[in-house]
Amino acid sequence: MADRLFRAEGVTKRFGGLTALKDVSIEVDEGSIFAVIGPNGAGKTTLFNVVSGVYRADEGAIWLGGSTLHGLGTHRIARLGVARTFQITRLFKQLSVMDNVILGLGRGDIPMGGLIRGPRSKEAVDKALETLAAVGLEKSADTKAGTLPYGDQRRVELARAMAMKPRLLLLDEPCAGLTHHEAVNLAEVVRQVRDTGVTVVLVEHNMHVAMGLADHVAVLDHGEKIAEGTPETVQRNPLVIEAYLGRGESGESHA
Amino acid sequence: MLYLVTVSTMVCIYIILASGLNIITGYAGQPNLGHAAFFGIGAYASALLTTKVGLSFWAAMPLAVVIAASVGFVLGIISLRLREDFLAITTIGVNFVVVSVFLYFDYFGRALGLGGIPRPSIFGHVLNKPEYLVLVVFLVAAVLLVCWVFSRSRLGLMVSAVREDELAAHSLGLNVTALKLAAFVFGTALAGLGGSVYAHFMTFISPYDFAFPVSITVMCMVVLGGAGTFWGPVVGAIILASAPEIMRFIQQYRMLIYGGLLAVLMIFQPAGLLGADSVFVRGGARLVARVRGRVVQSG
Amino acid sequence: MVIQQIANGLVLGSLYALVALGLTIVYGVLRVLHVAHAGVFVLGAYAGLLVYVSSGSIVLCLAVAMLVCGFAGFLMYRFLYRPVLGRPALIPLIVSIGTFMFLEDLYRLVMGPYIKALPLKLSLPGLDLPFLRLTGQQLFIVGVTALLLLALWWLMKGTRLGLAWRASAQDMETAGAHGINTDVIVGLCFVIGSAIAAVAGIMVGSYYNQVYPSMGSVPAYKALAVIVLGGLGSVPGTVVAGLALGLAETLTMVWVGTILPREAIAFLVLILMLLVKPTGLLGRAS
Amino acid sequence: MRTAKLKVFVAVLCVLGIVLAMSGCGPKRPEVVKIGVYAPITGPAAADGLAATNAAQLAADKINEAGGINGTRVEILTYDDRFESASAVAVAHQAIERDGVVALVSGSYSTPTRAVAPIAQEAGIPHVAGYAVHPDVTAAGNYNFRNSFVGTVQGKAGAWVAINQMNAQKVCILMVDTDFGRILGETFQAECEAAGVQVLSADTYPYGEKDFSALMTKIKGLNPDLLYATGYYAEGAAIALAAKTAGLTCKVLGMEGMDSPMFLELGGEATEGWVITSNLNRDDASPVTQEFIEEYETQFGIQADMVAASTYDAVLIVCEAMRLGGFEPAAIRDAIAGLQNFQGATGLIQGFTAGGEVIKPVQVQIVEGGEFHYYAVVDDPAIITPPN
Repeated sequence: MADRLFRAEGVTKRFGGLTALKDVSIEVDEGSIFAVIGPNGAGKTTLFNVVSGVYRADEGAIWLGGSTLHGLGTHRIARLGVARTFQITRLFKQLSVMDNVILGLGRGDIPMGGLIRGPRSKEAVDKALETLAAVGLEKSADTKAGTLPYGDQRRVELARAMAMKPRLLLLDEPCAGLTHHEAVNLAEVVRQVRDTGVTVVLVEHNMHVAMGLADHVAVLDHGEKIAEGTPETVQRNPLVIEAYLGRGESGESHA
Repeated sequence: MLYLVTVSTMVCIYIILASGLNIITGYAGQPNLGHAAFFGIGAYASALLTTKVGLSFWAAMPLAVVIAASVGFVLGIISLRLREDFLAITTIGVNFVVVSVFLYFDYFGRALGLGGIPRPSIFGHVLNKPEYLVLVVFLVAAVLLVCWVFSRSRLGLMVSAVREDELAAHSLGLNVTALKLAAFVFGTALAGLGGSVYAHFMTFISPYDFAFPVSITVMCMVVLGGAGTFWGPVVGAIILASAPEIMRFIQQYRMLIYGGLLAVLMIFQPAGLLGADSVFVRGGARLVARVRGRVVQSG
Repeated sequence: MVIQQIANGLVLGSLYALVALGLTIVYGVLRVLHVAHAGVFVLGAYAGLLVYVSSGSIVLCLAVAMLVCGFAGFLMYRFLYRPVLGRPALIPLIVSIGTFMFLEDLYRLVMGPYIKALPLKLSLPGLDLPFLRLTGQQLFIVGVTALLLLALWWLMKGTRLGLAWRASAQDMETAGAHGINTDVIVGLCFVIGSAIAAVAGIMVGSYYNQVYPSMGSVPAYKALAVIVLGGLGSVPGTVVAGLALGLAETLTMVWVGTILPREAIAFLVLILMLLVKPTGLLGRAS
Repeated sequence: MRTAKLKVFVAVLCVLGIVLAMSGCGPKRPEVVKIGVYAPITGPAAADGLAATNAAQLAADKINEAGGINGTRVEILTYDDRFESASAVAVAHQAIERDGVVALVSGSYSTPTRAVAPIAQEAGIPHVAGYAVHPDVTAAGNYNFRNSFVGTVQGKAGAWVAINQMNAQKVCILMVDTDFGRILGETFQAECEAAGVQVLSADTYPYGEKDFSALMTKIKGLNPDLLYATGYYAEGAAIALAAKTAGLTCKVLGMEGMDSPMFLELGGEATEGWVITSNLNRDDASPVTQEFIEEYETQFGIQADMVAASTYDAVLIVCEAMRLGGFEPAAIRDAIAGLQNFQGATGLIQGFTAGGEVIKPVQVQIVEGGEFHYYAVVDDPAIITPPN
C-alpha cells in the first residue's frame, strides 16, 4: 500500500448554530483518486474550503505529508502543494488562457527579476503549452479566458491547477454543468493526471461519475461521514442508499 | 509660450497621477476615490521639507514619494479588511480627512496654504518654467517606463489576477495581501511624486488644490482612457487636462460634460477608449484586419 | 443650556436622518452607493421653491416636489443603474458620481449660481421655555422626521411591499426566484426614496433659507457615512445614526471647539468604525 | 504623446504669428486695448464670478459709451479660473501671451489671485485685485495692486466702529476659517484687547457652514453686548437666522463678505440692525457710485454687491491709468502707482501705498428696512493706511 499523503482528523466546522462538518476524518493514499460524495448540502464544498484554508476548522487536524495545514492561509497551503478548482469556475476572465495557466506556474512565487521580467519567458510558455495540451486546449492559448465555452473554461481551470505541479489536487464537482461527452473526456484527463503521480481528491454530487473514477470513496451526509470504502462496498451500503434515495426528492428541492 | 508650458506641465502631472491610480484601480481593481489625498500629501511633504526643513528639491522629492507611499501602505492595510463599496466610501473619507488636516493645523498653513516653495536648481541655476517642464517630461518618461515594465511583468500579471478573482488567486498561492499592498504603495507613491512636482511648479499650495473633485477628475481620466491598460490613463489625462484649455467654449459646461461623460462611459463603454471591449479598439482591429485582408487578396 | 444644545443637535440630526433615509431604502435593495441621491435632494429643494413661490402652499409644494423627485428617481434607476447591475460596485458608484456632477452643473446653468431664499411661512407655535427655545420650524422638522420614520416602518413591516423589499434586500436572486418582481420592487424603492429626498431638500432649504446648486455636495457623501454608520439598509438605524451624528457634532463644537470640519468628523468616525467592524455597525457579514 | 504636444505647439505658434502680424503694424494709439479679467465663473464661487465679470463688462461699456480712452475702445476678456490656482496660472499666461492683454484684473478670491501675482510681475503686466485679501498678492512685486482693504485695515476699522460707535464692552468673535476671516477676526481681537474691551470668546467655523444653532446658543449664554462675525453672505445670513432662533439680542458687526443683496434676502428680517464694514457706501452722493448701483441693477436684475463694486473699480482704475499714462504696461503701472484722489464706485481712492495697497476710507453700513444704509465712515489715516 502506498503512503498516506493527506489526513484529516476529526474536522468540525460550525457556522453560527449550524454544524456544517462534524468530526470528519479521511485519509488519502498518495497517487490515488479519492472521491467525497453526498447529497447537496452534505458539507462537501465546506470540507474543501477547510482543507484549502478558505475556512478555518473549529476542531480537528489536517496534514499534508508531514506538515500541518491547520490555520494556514489559502496561499500558504497552495504553496505547500495543494491545488484546487471550484464548483463554479473561477477563472481570471479578462486574462488570456495562457496567462491563466502561467499564473499557476511556480505556485505564486515571484522569481528573481519577476518585478522586471515579463511572465512569458520561453520556459514558462513551453510549460504552459504542455499543460494546455494535456487538457486539449493548446489552440486556445491566446483567447481571453472569459470568452471560452463553459466546458473549456473548466478545462482551463484544471490546467491552471495542474500547472502548479501540486501534490494534492482538489476538484470541486469537476463535471458539474458539463455534457456527458465532456464529462467523460474530463474524467480521462483526471485519470492521466493521477497517473503522473498527483493525488486527486474530488467532490462529486453525481454518484456515477465518482464511482467510475475513484479508487476510494467517502460519503458525507449532513456534515457527517456515514460510509467509506471502495466504490463497490459503498454502493451497497444501506445508509448511503438511504441518504441518496430515502429523502431524495425533498433533499433536492431544498437546494 | 509660458501658457503652453503651464498646460503641458499640468498635463504631465495628471499623467503621473492617472498612471498611479491606474495601478490601484485599473490593475489591482481596488476602488480609490481619494487619490488627490496622496497627491496632496506628496505636495505638502515636499513643500514642508524644502521650506521648513531646508532640504533641496532633489532630497525632498524622493522623501515626499516615500511619505505618500507610507500613508498609501496604511490605506492598503485598511483595504484588506473592507468590502469593495465600503472601501470606496473610505477612500472618499480619507480625501476629506486629509484636506481637513491641511486646513486645520497651523503647521500646514491652514487656509492660507504654504508659499515660498522653491523651484529646483541645478548647480546653483534655478530652473525656470520651461526648464522645469523638461525635467517633468523626463520624470513622466521614467514613470511611464516603470509602469510599462510593471504592466508586462509577472508582478503585473499577478496583480491583475487579484483584480479578476481574489479567491482563485489565493488558491494559486498568490499572496493577495502583499500584492494589494504593493499596488497601493506603488500607486500612491506616484501620486506623491505628482504632488511634489506640482508643489515646486506652483511654488504655493493650498488645501483645496487636493480636494475630492480632483480625485474625481483623475478617476475620469483613468476610466475615460481605459482602466487597466497602459496607454489609457495617459490618453485620458491628455484629453481631460487639455480639453478645457483648447476648447474655451466648453468652460461653462466643463463639469456638466465631465459628469455626463463619466456616467455614459460607465454605462456603455466601461472599458474606456482603449479598453478591451471598446468600440474604438474593435473598430481599429477591424480596420487593421480589413487592410490586411486587402493586402492578402491583392498579393 | 445643555438641554438647548441637545435640542440643537437633535434638530440637526433630524435633517441628516431625512437626507439619509431615502438613501437607505435604495441601498438596502440595490447595494448601490447612490451619490446622485443628493442630486435628487437638490431637485426637490428647487421644485419646492418654484411651487411655493408661485402658489404659496406648503402642502402643494411638498406634494409636487415629491412627485417630481419620485419620477426622477425612477428614471435614474431605469436608465442609469439597471444597465450596470451585476457589475463591480465601482461602476455604478462612478455612474452615480458622474450623474451627480452633471446635475449640480445643470442646476447652476438652469437656475443660476445665486443662492435663493425659501422662507416657508409656517403658522406653527414654537416652544419658549427658560431652558429650551424651539421655533415652530424646528419642531416641524423633528415632527416630519418622526412621521416619515413611522410611515416607513409601517411600510417595511406591515405591507407586502415591505416584505418584498426585505426579501430583496436579503438576497435579490432568491427573491426573484420566489416570484417577487424585483424590478418593480427596486423601481418603487427608488420612487419612495427619492420622494423622501424631496422632503429633505425642502426641509434643509427652508431651515437655512438657502437653496443653491451645490447644496447637495456635502450631503452626498455625508449621507453615505450616515447609512453605513446606521447599518446599511436599516431604517431605524439610519435615524439613530443621523441623530447621533448631529448630537456629536453639536456637542463637540460646543465643548471642544471646531477641530475639524463636520464632514471630516463624520468620515473619521466612519473609518474608525469600519476598521473595528468592517461590515458596518449593524450590518451582516457578507 | 509628445507628437501631439508638438502639434499643439506648432498650431499655437501659427496663431501667435498671425496675431502678431496683424497687430504689429498698428499706430501708436491702438483702436482696441484689452484688459483680462479672471474670476471663478464655474465651481463653488460661481455667483461671485458672475458678479465680477458682469461688473467688469459694465465698466468697460461705460467707458466705451463715453468715447473710450482718448478714442481707444476697451475690450474685456474674461477667463474662468474655476477657483483653482493651477487654472489661474494657465489663464494668466493665456491672457498675457496669447491674447495680449495689457493689464489684468482679478475678480477672484485670494488663492487664484495669489497664483497670478508673480506671473504678472514676471511678465511686467499691471495686475489689480478687486477683492482678494491675501498679503502675498501685493507682496509679489510692484506690478501688483489691490483695490480692497487688507485684512488688518478692515479688522482695525471694525474694532474702531465696535468700540467708538457701537460702545462695545464685552464682545464675542466668530471667524470663518479662511485667510480672509481669520486675519480680520484676529486683528479685531488684538485691537479690542489693546483697548481694554473684554473678548468673551473667539470661535472659528468652516467655510460653507450652515448650522450655527450650537454656536449661537453658546454665545447667548456668554451674554456679550456685541458679536463680531466674519464670513460671506451665505454664512452671514445663516448666522443672522440662527441668532434670531436662539434669541440672541446683542448688536452684530459684520464685514464686507456680507455686503451683498443676497445677505439681506437670505437673512430676511434677522439681518435688521446689522452693521457691516465694507467699501461700498450706497448712500454716497457721488454720481459714479449712484450710476453704478443703478445701471448694475437695471442691466443684471440684481443689486450690486461689494464684489461687483470692487471689480468695477479695479477696471476703472486700470482705464484711468491708461488715460493718464498711455497703453504700455509699464506706463500703466506707473500711472496706477501715482494715482491720486480718483473717484470710484467704492468712494474716493486716495492712492496706493508703495506696497500696492489702496488707501480709501472704510465705509460702515447698517441694515435698515431691508436695505444697506450709511452708518459711519472710517477715514482716520492711522487706521486706513495699510502697513507696508
